[in-house]
Amino acid sequence: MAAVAPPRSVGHDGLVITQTHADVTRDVVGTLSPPTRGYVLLLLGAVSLFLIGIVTFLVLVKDGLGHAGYQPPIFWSVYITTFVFWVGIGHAGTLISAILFLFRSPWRTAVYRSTEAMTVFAVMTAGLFPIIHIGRQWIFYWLLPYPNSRFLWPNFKSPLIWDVFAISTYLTVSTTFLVFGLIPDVAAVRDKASGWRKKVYELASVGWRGTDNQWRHYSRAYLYLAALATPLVLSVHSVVSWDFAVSILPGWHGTIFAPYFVAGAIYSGIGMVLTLIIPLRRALRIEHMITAYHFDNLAKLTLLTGSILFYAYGMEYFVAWYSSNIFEQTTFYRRAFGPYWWAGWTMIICNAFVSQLLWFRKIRTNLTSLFVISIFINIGMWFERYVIIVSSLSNDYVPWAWDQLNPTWADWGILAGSFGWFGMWFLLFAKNFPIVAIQEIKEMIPMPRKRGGHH
Amino acid sequence: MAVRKTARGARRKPGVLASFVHVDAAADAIRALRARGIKGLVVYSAAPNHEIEEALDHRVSPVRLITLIGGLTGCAAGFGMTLWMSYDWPVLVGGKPIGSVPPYVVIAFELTILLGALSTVAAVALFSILMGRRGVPYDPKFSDDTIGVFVPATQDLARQVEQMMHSAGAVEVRYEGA
Amino acid sequence: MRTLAIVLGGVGAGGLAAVLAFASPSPQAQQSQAPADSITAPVISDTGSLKGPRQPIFFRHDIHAGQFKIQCQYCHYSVDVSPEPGIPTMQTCMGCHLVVAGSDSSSRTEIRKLRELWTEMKPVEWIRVHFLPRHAHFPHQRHIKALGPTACATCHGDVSRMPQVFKVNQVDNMGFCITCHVERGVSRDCSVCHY
Amino acid sequence: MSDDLQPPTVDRRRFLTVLGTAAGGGAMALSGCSTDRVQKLVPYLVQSEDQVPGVATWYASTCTECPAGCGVHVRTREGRAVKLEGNPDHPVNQGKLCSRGQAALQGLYNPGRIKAPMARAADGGFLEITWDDAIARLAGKLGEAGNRVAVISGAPRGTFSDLLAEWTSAMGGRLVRYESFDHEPVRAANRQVFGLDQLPAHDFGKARYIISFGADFLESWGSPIENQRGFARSHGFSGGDVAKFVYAAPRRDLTGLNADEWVSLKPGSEAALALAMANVLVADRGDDRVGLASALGSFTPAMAAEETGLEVETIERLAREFGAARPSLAVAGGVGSQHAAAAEVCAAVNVLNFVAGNIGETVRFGSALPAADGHTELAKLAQAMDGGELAVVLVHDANPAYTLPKSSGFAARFAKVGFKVSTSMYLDETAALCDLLLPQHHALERWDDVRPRAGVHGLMQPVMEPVFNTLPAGEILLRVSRKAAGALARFAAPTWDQHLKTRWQALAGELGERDAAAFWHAALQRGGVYRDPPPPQEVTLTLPEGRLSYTSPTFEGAGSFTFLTYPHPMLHDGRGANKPWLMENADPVTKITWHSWVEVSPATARTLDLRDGEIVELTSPYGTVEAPVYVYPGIRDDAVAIPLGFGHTAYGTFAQGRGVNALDLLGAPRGDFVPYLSTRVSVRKTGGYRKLASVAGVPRQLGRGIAEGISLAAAKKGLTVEQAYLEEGHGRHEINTALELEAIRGWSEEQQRATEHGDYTRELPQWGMAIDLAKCTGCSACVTACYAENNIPTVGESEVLRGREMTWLRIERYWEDPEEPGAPPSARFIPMLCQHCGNAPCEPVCPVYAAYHTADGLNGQVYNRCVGTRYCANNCPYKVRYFNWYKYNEQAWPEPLHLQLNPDVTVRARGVMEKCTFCIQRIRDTQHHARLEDRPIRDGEFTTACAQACPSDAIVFGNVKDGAGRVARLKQDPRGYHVLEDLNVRPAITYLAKVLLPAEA
Repeated sequence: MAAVAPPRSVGHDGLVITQTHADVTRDVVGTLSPPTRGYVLLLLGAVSLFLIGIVTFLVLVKDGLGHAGYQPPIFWSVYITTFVFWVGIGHAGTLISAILFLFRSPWRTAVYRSTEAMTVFAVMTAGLFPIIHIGRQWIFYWLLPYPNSRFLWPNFKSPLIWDVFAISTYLTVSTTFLVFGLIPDVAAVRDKASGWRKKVYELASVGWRGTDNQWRHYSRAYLYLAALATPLVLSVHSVVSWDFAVSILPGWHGTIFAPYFVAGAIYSGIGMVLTLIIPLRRALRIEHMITAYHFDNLAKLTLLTGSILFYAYGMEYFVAWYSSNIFEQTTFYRRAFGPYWWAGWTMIICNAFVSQLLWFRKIRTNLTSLFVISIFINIGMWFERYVIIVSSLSNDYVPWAWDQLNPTWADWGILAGSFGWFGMWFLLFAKNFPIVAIQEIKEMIPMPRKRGGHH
Repeated sequence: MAVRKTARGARRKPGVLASFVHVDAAADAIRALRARGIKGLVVYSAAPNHEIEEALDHRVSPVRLITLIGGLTGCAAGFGMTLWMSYDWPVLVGGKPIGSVPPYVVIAFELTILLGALSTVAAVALFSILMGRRGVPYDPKFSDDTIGVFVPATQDLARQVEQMMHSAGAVEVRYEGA
Repeated sequence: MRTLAIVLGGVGAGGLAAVLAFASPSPQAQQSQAPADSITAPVISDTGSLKGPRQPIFFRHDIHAGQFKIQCQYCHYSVDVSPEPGIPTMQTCMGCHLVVAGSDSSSRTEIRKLRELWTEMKPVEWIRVHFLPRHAHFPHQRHIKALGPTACATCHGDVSRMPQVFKVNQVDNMGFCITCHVERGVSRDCSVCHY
Repeated sequence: MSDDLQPPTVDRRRFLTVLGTAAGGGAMALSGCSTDRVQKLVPYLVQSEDQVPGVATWYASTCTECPAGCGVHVRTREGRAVKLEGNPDHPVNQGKLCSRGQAALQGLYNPGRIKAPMARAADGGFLEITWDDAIARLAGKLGEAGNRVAVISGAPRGTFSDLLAEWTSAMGGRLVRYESFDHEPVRAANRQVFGLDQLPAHDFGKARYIISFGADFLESWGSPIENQRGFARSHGFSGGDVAKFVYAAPRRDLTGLNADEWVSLKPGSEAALALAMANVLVADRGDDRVGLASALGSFTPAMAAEETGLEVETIERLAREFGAARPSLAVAGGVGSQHAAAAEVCAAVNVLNFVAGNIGETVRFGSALPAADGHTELAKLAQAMDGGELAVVLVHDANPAYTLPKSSGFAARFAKVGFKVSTSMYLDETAALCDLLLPQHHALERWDDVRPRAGVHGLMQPVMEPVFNTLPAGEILLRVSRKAAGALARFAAPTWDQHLKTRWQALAGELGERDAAAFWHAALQRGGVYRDPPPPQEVTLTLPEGRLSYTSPTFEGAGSFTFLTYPHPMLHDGRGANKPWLMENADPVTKITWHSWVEVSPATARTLDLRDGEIVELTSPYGTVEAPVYVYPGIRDDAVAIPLGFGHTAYGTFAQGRGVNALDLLGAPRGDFVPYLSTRVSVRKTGGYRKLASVAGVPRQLGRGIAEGISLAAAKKGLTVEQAYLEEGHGRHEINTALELEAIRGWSEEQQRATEHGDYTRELPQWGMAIDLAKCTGCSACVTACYAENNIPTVGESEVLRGREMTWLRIERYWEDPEEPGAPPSARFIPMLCQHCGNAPCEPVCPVYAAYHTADGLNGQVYNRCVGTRYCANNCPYKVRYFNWYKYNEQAWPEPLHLQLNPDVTVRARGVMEKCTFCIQRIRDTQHHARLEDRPIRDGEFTTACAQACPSDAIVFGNVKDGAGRVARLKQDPRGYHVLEDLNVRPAITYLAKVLLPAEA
């Protein structure tokens, strides 16, 4: 093979890429090396959390939902909060992989695989919650329109059925999107692997060889998938928001809910992305692939969505005041000064205020500060859903029915289990599949030219 | 010469397999081959590449049609299913009309996306994998940093093609018999 | 023992009338009155091959309802006034079987079982064939009113030909009810049955 | 029912051989949506004449839960009682029944019942024995005892009490009739000033002005159901007017919360107020009959103001208001205000009634209620026990070991008796001290009768086979007589049933009935014999020595708070504490369930830095109790209160160890009654905390117009609530413009039209309800009825603490802040249940159509379809949907309580949402009947359980489409409004606003 010096090439938008195609393959395949002790410990931790969740769930199925802290009129609490939290997390991935793909943002390339995996696993996690939280978990499938001996169909007017469709579509499409994007990369791994692993990757690469014909269909299809996933990602959290917005509950039935939830979802999703990839890039030694440039961009997106949230929070209060509706007013007054004031302020500080720190470039590019902020975002966004769900339910129309919630071990057990389940899948994925998109990075790196210069 | 079969069971195609490190060299080679009227080229690359696509000058992929059909089917199925099921056993809820279109838009939308996406993937599977050519020689480095060009050729034509490849700048050229 | 005497006395009077009215045991009399499509219940030697659960007493609907044409309501006495069809009391059974002892050895064995239980003042614990789950309310009286007194077979099948009753229709399957309700244009509002 | 006086026929004895496997019905199977099935069909042995499987049989009987003697109808299914309702023919309760009466069913099936005769074993426990053995033991002991025998029995009079009296005296023994709340002060006062040892009848319905001096006539005083019916008539705006009701007491109980004005006087000073009022009236009218003017002369308003802490003007105003209304009614003698000089209060009130001319009008003598013997007799008996004078004591229908203060030392004295026998059904505190337990039949299992008043002979008949191995108490007496012979030999009736029927034959003769069999038959059908009450007895006022006495109340103890205690409206004197319905159906005043509490006023709470749930220790000279605080605006600042009825040390798992016994703070009875108001206590904050098991959320309406009120003037003018607000200048701000409103209306009409499809186009009834808040007293009888009818599980204290009570129908009690600051808030009660909205928000959010709208206008809930997403409950603005968090269906009815379940109503499994169904099982049942008879349903042919029970008749149910029906007419009432009308959910329940009287008018 003729020795050709790799050009120090400059990619689009001034993004400096110092690697060759071969480097990319090597580095990424390198992430799949045998696990370290730290990885195994993390995985064990995740599995134990997951087992806690399983045990909690089994107890709930055995005795009923009573173990959880439900306190009428709060008929939804930690489970639905966590459900919305995970669905929200699941939004960053598709945003980065699909929407930014359509916008041709070059910085997505290095991070989109990990965020997309996060999306799939977050939605997988979220998808469990509707089953966990219902009273009779063993007949959850009654929510599906399948022909049955009772001649009954589900009620398509119910937002919960919309949810079933939205979440299952989202899970299917985002999984498809992830797997689809993985195929050329798995093929690349296959070609570097040996032994039984090669066989497995061979099977997983479904005969991908990177021929011109394959690329021709693949590129088009990827574009269409991105085009389909873009409205989907916007719709899914809109549908989730309508779970609340179509009700008549003060604090829930806001027309602002769909954009508000979508912005919140992306905000929380990027928060989780930051939380995951800041340690991940170091652990997998791919610091040179995911750089300050990427974090700066992620942080800007966080700032944008955080500011939208800030606006939405303000708008909610404004509308409540302006509506002259005493129910609405009471709900929002109590959100700030009622029994859930601590949750309300946690949400406002973590989301609206903390995100504003990202105006500063120094903070945006400092990984430590970014990591700390990302943790605030995660907490804040969980509490946002907690506040919307629990505090609104705790004081609706009839004061006689008002009450407050006391979450119990069964609430925390399922919450912990969800993190374990998510973490388990993410860790397994990171060790077995290319966490950085080989093919797309290569697409960005100009190939060596015989004649030199740009094409 | 004995007929060898690939793992897939397809008959191995004879031809010249050339490897290129330089993308412009590969593009030159493709252009030259096409100018000679040689058909059935297979070009391997680790990532899609504009120069090569231009050199090959393929028609636009028919995947988009399948995506459209899938999406429309999903939309129709969404509205059809919700309305039919509503009237199959009419149940009144909340003083809303039995068949209430606005909420059903959500279902129709989701099914549009779902079937659209699934049919897109199915189309790729069909066109790229199931309908793809079998028995073409491959080299693992094509998924790394090398562009491969396979030219179907009988033994007598091979020499000529090899010559062309070398002159275009191939780093490796070999003939793969049937 | 005193109560037993009273009971037996009552049974004797009521039962005799019933016997005369419904269950003439003489085959000759039966033949002379029987219409052309009369059923003669078969002699059954192998009860193991019969469908349906095996009952503590081999009570033959095909003999009672088929051959002797005793109306369903004679035993299932509350079917036209109550949601429940009513299971015949031991007294009803003894009304006839105080006198009727059976025509062949197998029936005599079964009737002896009945009489023994009666003397011990114990009820027969029949194995239930048709169930509805408790959340489904099926008012028998409404169905008898709408479909007539012979409509039992619609759900229960032609019991008069069953030596041992078995489930013909999936009556505990909602689809079975709904099909009929849709066919006849009757309400299928959920709360008609579920409350 | 039997036609003759023969012994009970086999029919009644032969219902079911095996309870639990009823023919066809599978009546016992507890199943919500699971498919557990009854595997066996067990036939009846003999056809019972009055039982058809699947069809309810009703028996008439009489309630024995309190001395009022209401008539009941018992609904039985497959040979077991499943519900109690009032007997419409009965003159006392006219078809209505209170919570306590309805809960008798849980007494019948109580898991704490003594299941067979038992004798004290060597190890101190009880050992089951046979009846023959038990009878022989008692007969033996009686034989040895000679005349050293005593019987303590409950007060109700009837054939049994006659037999008991004869039986005791035949042995030369003593009989003490003991009733914890026996109105002894009232009778003492009547003896004093009218010379009559009886309780009068009070006509609340006729009174145009009512003042109660601490008499809780809606709860325990007199005949509560009858009182409430009358109160609703006079106070419920039924005749277009409202009789003002003033409550003069240191604490507002439920009765007090229904008052238009609360006169908060110093504890024990009621007599001063009553005498001063009489004084003012006498002075105004120049009335000097029987030397009244002079006798009352010293009781000037000024003196009374000093004594009561009221303003002179208030006293004079009350007196003149009272005098101006004809007739008026003053009542006194409630248990809570029973202090040492309680008889003086009643005497003063007698004078007041006499002065105002109410005697013979609203207060009628001559139809005496039964009387107990008073505590003097019991005290003497206790003395005798102490002195070892008694060898055998039999306790029947009384629980003195619990209902007497510990300081009386009854238990210790009772323990000294050689042989103690109890006929109690339950192992109560007294029974637990006994040596022999002879459990008697429950009232629903036996033949019996009571005579609650002249002209009323209530009959009881067994409605089912006994649940346990018990005997009627009369039967026990007769069997013992047979065994013991001797002096008892003359009680020769072969059985108790025979004895009773012989008596009724005699009664037929006394009443001039020639056909005794027909008389008996009619009595059985009607639940007794009711003759018109005798004409009111003429009475004259005589003042002993021409004087009226007033003693300033004195209290024992040095504490800074007067200690008040009062009958718990549900538990009465504690006898209700073993019935989960009564424990979980919240106290109508405080809304606390399952445990005791200490009421302190808001001002006291501020002074002592107390908040709800903080545990305080109350110390009187007689004892100390600890209980959590409930800050209650209806109590004076100088008093604290604890309800009676809790703190059982025995009496079954539901009662035992819950709360504290307020009697522990009281001294022994002196004279003829327990002085419930006699001590002062000191209050100490312990630092402990215990969340109150309260069912109340925020008890203020926050301007949301939930329980609306309308002034009497506006109501008389026929204004709507809205119009009344406008007139007062409180018009509501309309957010939408007229054009917008029209558009909204047009859109919603169009929506409604779009719903017409299939069944929804048919001409079907539309069920609806009207609830008159002017009549509702908050008594919660409807709540108990709902529990009974609809198999609602009681969830227990721990779940109530988590707000998970399942009350399909709950009574919300809101505090209304008064116009002038500082005055105590008034209370508004509103029954809140599923509103069966036309545009129900709960329905469209259900993913599986488990919540949906039926064609006859109900908000249906299909339990077996419900998967438990609970969105419906979130989206219900009235919050009337209840979720089965746990397997309540397996916990709420420990055997044999499960026998009470209504077989017509699905028992809901866990994970399922449930709510009020407007008693759909009754609707469907009535439809079945009508269809069989080919006729339409008639208005009033049936009603929901709550409407049936409501003693005030505040709840009316029916077909809204039937223009002539009661509901349709009430819905046209100008006072009608919908709760949260603006949500456009179109509720099927119309509330009629409470009519408010200004306090000073």
